[in-house]
Amino acid sequence: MTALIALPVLLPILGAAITVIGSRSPTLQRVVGVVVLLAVSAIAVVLLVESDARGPLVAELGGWAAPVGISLVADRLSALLLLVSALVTLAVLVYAIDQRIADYGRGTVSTTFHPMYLMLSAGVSLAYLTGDLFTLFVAFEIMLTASYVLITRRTSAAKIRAGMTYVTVSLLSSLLFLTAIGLVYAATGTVNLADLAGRIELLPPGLVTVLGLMLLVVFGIKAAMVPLHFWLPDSYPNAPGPVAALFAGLLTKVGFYAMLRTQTLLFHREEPWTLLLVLSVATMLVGALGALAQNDVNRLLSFLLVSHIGFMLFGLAVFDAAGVSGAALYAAHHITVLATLFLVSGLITRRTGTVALDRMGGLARTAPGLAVLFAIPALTLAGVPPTAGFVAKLALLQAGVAAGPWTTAVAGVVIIASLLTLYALARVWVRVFWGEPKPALPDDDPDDEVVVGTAERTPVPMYAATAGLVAVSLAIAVFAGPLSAVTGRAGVDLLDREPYRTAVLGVGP
Amino acid sequence: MTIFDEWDAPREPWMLPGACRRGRTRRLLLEVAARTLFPTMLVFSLYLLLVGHYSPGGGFAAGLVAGLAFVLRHIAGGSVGFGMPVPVRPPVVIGSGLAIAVLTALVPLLVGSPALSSAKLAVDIPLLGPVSAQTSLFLDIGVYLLIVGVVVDLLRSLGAGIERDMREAEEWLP
Amino acid sequence: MLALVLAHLVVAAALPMVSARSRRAAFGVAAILPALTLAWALANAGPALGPGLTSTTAWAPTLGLELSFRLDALALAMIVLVSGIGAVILVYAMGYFGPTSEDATRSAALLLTFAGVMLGLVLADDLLTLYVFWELTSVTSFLLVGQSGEKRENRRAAVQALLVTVLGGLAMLLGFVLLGEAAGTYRISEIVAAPPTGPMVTAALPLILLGAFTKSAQLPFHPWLPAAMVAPTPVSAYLHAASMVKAGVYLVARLSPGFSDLAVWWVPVVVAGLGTMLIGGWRALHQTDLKRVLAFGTVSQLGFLMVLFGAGGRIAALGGIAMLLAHGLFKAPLFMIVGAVEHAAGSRDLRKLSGLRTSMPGLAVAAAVAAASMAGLPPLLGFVGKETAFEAFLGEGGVRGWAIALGLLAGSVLTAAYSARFLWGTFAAKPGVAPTPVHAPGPLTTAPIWLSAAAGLALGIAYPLVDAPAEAYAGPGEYHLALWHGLGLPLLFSAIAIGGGLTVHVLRTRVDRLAKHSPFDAQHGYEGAIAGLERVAVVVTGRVQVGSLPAYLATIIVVVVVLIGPATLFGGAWPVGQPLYHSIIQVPLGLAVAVAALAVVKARRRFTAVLLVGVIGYGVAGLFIVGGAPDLALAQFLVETLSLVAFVFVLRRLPAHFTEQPSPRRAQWFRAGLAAVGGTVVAGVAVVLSAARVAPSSTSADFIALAPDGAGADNVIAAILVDFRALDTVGEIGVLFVAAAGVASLVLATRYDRKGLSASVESGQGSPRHEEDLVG
Amino acid sequence: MTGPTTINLAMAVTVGVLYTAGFYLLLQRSLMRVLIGVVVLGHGTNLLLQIAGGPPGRAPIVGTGTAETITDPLPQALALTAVVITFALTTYLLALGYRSFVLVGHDEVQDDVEDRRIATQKMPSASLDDDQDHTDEDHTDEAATRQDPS
Repeated sequence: MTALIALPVLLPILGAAITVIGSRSPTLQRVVGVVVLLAVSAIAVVLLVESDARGPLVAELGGWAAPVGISLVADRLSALLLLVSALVTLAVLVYAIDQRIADYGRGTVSTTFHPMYLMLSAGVSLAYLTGDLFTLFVAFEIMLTASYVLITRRTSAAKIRAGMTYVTVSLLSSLLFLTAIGLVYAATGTVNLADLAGRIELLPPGLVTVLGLMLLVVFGIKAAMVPLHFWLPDSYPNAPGPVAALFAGLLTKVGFYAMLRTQTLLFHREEPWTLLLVLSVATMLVGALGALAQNDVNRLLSFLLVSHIGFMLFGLAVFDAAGVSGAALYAAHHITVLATLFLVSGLITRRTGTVALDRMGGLARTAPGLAVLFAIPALTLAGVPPTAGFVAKLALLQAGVAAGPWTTAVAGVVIIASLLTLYALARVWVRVFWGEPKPALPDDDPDDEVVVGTAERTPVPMYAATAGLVAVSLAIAVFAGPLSAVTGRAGVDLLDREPYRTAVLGVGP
Repeated sequence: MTIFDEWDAPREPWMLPGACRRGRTRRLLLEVAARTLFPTMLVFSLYLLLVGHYSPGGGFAAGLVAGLAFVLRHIAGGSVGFGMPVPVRPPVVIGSGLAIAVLTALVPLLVGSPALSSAKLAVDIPLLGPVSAQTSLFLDIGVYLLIVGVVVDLLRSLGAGIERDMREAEEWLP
Repeated sequence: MLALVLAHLVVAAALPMVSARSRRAAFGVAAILPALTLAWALANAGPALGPGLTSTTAWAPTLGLELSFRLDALALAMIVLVSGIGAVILVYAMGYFGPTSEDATRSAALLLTFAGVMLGLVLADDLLTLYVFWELTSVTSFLLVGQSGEKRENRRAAVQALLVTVLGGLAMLLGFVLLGEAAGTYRISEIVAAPPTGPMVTAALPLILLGAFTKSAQLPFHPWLPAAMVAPTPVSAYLHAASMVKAGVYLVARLSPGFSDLAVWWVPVVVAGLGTMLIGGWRALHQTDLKRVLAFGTVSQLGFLMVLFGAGGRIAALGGIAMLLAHGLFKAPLFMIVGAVEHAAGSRDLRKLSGLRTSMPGLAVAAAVAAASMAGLPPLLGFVGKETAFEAFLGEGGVRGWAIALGLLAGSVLTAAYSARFLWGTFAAKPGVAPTPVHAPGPLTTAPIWLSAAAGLALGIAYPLVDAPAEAYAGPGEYHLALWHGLGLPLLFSAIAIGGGLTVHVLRTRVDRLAKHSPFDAQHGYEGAIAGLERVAVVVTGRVQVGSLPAYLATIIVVVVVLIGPATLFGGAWPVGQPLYHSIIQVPLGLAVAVAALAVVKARRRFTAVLLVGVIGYGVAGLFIVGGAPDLALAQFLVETLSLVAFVFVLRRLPAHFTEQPSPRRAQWFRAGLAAVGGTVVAGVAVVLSAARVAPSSTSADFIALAPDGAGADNVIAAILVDFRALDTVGEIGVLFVAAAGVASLVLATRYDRKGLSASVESGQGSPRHEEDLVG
Repeated sequence: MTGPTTINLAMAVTVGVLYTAGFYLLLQRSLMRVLIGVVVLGHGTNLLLQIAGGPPGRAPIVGTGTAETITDPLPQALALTAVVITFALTTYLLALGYRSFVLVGHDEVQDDVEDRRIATQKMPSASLDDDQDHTDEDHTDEAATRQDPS
């Protein structure tokens, strides 16, 4: 069983190597990509089932027990997020492959897209699975560097600025992460998370706080927590549709996952975390208000993404089992729904030729299927029942209400942010799907990767991949019972910390 | 002060392969040096690769030394002498290096050991006698290949690629 | 019961296929399920009026989320409206939507969907189940009001309805969670049986009422309801008169038995209810669009129902059930009549309609019956309900009782007045207006109207049929619904209401003049709120999201400084006896690195800067050697050399100087200050933290011990890199792999030419060739 | 490795200066200076990582000393990995700067046009209340596209 744990990391890397070596054959590249991601999804299912039944699964790489070697740990939280991420990655890959076939022809080869895509997937898997702070850094670098390449690939002059913002901010955050690792090592002499959990308690409480804040900032940048979020709405919207979908779905959640993992494992608290509560309020409101101000549908979605990161931060800030499990459930649903919405936005843009809301209209009549594909994830994001978003939001509200008056007040902000989200999405609906149908606009930036105004050249698999993701998010709603039970147990374990440490270190501290 | 103002703002591009400041005469000395140093550095890099387990060195350092040998060759010979000794695209070298490293990691799974386990391999090679090596040497070889590939790829893009752009922009004629 | 609800949704999803063959048939098919539902409910009336019929399906038990249903007296009464009137209106829609109507396909499916979710709402015995269906009705209503979305007024009305009802709905959700957490259960029957108390409940109830008020168009949230009248008439009749708008009233009715004795519950309900009844009635008197007359009438009646259900007391509850049914049975036919008139006469403006009494006598009679019930004339159900309402509060007496009773009386006067206005406006022959030409409506249109109007009359006469569920809801007692309770104050009040109403109608021209001075307009309030929200959004976003990369990076550094700096100052201590250096060579090397670093900052030329960076790099490598890290130093030397080469490669094409427009001096000082503080904080934190270390490295000794035999390497660093932590190495070469591919794609594929034409590109605009050309 | 791990003052100052210079350069508008900032900052972090292991000692090669005199090897290994990763990122950013120069003729980081446009608005363009199309002047208003962090 533990042999499987390394595969979600190593298989995509191997796949990336193969797609480079065989870059002359586009068919090989596509097959390798899909097969690898299918395998990762299947492994993730096994890991989820097994870790739920038996507690955290640990692979000691090279046979070296922690803290000498690097341990990969699949517990409920990491396995669940791994599974959802793998499914999203797979669907987006299918979408991207067919978009490329439609736009450039079946025989077009690319030396970069497939390898980068698989490397990104490997980085994401490693980030979820690693039990080592430095390996987490390496995972982030794999993931982020691949994302840099994907976002700047074939950019036009108009969009290169977005890439620069993204890359520069991410680089600063990476260097701060490295700084944090240096500081952690200086103070404790270890980078193994489970080991660290014990050693950090030997420090004076004030210095523990320093380390906690440092890691909060580092992962806060990745997770787009206000006021560290600015880069996101300026960069994601300029990425090609599938890439933006992948980023929006995965990257911020990996950042949040790292925050969730480190804060619960290393910096135990008994009370709700006031600072993070405040930041979560700011994140929810700044994101939602930002969405209302936008005219570009992708920027609007990006701001909503930020806003809903605040929901997850709220769950973490409550800092009890209910809150943490709510945050985990929210993250799982959020990965699918944001990716879906960006894919739909890509389909919309292909049809209308623009991302500007005030220049489209009438798609409900001309593209009713697209209207359904938009409506379901939109309702999910707004948390309208009976969607997955509602279930996850309910979990957060319950946690907030149970934890005391202050967290109840923040739960009120969750409510307000939900309303603003709904308003923003209703406006998209009104602007895009209602109103008079308008003719497709010509491609205003023909240099870039995004081909628009080509509805007739949109192949069915692109819709199918999007519909598949919609189905995943509906499945999360239908199977909310078992899923929330899993996240519930995950939350208890995260707060308890002992199962993780015992599994990694062999003995309880 | 004028000297300080001028010295680092040359009127001609730097480090153009095979070009000297005035005219098209190759820099003989540099070229000879490169031709002599190139194989020496490659051998030295192999040495670093093999001793890495016992003293400073290892796949990284070895790969970088080999890479610098290619850099030297590029500067001396330019696109004319540029390239791998064998006709293979740099991305393939990189990919192969990565593949070797990952396979080294995966193979132990087939025999039931944890991923990335290493073991001591003892092989009796005729003439040389028994040779023993740690299997992690394969990882080092992968790293070595990959780094060489990366450096050559950088020469291809940042080196030859930019020179091509300059040629097309008519900023520089070889 | 879940199956019944789901059946609605499944059939609705399949309806478009029926529509494709015949649009009329789709409505007919859609009507079957609601009719069956009504039959099912009536067949189960016995258990419903007794212990109740329950069913529960688990969904997410960890969150207390289950789909729990219960058929009881209140639900039964609501099903009469939801499914009974629903079936009738769907039949009516067969005639209303023409066989070629483009809206029919969507409307049929959505109306049936709505019938399903509304059924789920009234059957729900769980707060969360109720919320699920509650929001679904909002969404369905949004789509039904918006229709094809091609008309601006439809869009605006749909969004307004959605936002207002969801605002309340979300507040209600928080209220439900508070209530559920306080009670330890979300099961409504259990909560009402043993109501929890405490501050959480006090906070929960107003939130829940907010949901009820917005849904049932109570003051000041009511404007969405008249605005929603842009929807097709069957939609208005069904959603915005008979069923959906009753959801708020229904919710109050559900929870009142548990909470009506709390002031936090009944005071807002009574105040909002009475206010709504009066405002709605008053506004109805000034409308010229018949649908809006009815819409404001609905607002008014919803206020009335709120008071009856929210004020508490058995008799009020009896009256509530009677009025609930009565309202559905008179308001639905009235709406359908407006639809029929509009189709027949081409207008629903009461200033343009004239003489329809003679041209459409059948409809006029039906309208008279329904309007009489609305006005509270015997022997109709509306009279029965109103009598009971007066009795409830007059019987209660005291300030509260009399105040409410008089308020209801005033509201009833207005009700009678607008009932008269409706009849007059629709059917009367008006002086100076030529009789409107009409063509007669078909039986599919008139039969549903007659059926529902007659039901109001029949149930008025056969009042025990209503009394049974009413008593089952309100509890046993002496007072019962009846047509004749003898002479008394309630009868007097009813008489005053009718008389007063007719008087007001007669004096309508004067009343109209008064209406010009309406001081308060909730619609403006809504629009102002939305505009304000958008303004805030733009202002906040414009200020926060400045779009400048240096600003973003500065923010990150500021956050680091602000969070880490003070925490370190308060949480740690500067080590005593910090050594100046560990090895004397560190001082000159460190100095060289520092000087080079400061010089880089001042460098104006790219090449200088790069050389200085090289100095730093080699200096750091030297520090690594001093620090006992030869492997690291070797790698650093080589990497630094390679970096220099790469830099120079790129610098060949860039201008010698940094091309940036000079920034203002103040900005530069700010940056310098921030950078200095940032650097100081990092260095300071590092010193403090390193001094706080209490235990040696957990792994150092292990590595040294294990390396020779375990990893077969004397060089511990090599052992770590390729064995102990080989995964890091794999990841690291992965990063190199990615970066090399990225560099190649950026430099070589500078411009992708989609059509595969390698047209030449201007200098400085990149290369026309694909990366693939170079690869191959 | 024994004794206090306390970082000595000389190294602390060196690290502090490297961070200061790196931060300052990061805040500039020229991508090349930002890049140099990243490199300088990278040197700072790598140095920090290495000195986090403790005071200098013997090279971590078995046989050169006892476990007490040998420096902690782990930070060195981590720093080595970090050095290579920083190098990879540097070359990538270098290529990005080059491409920016090729495409737009300079390597200066511009402000986001859409952000600046929103900052000059009074109401959202896609507000529900006005249906008429916007004129192009909103979209190309770049008058205020520069702003400093101060």
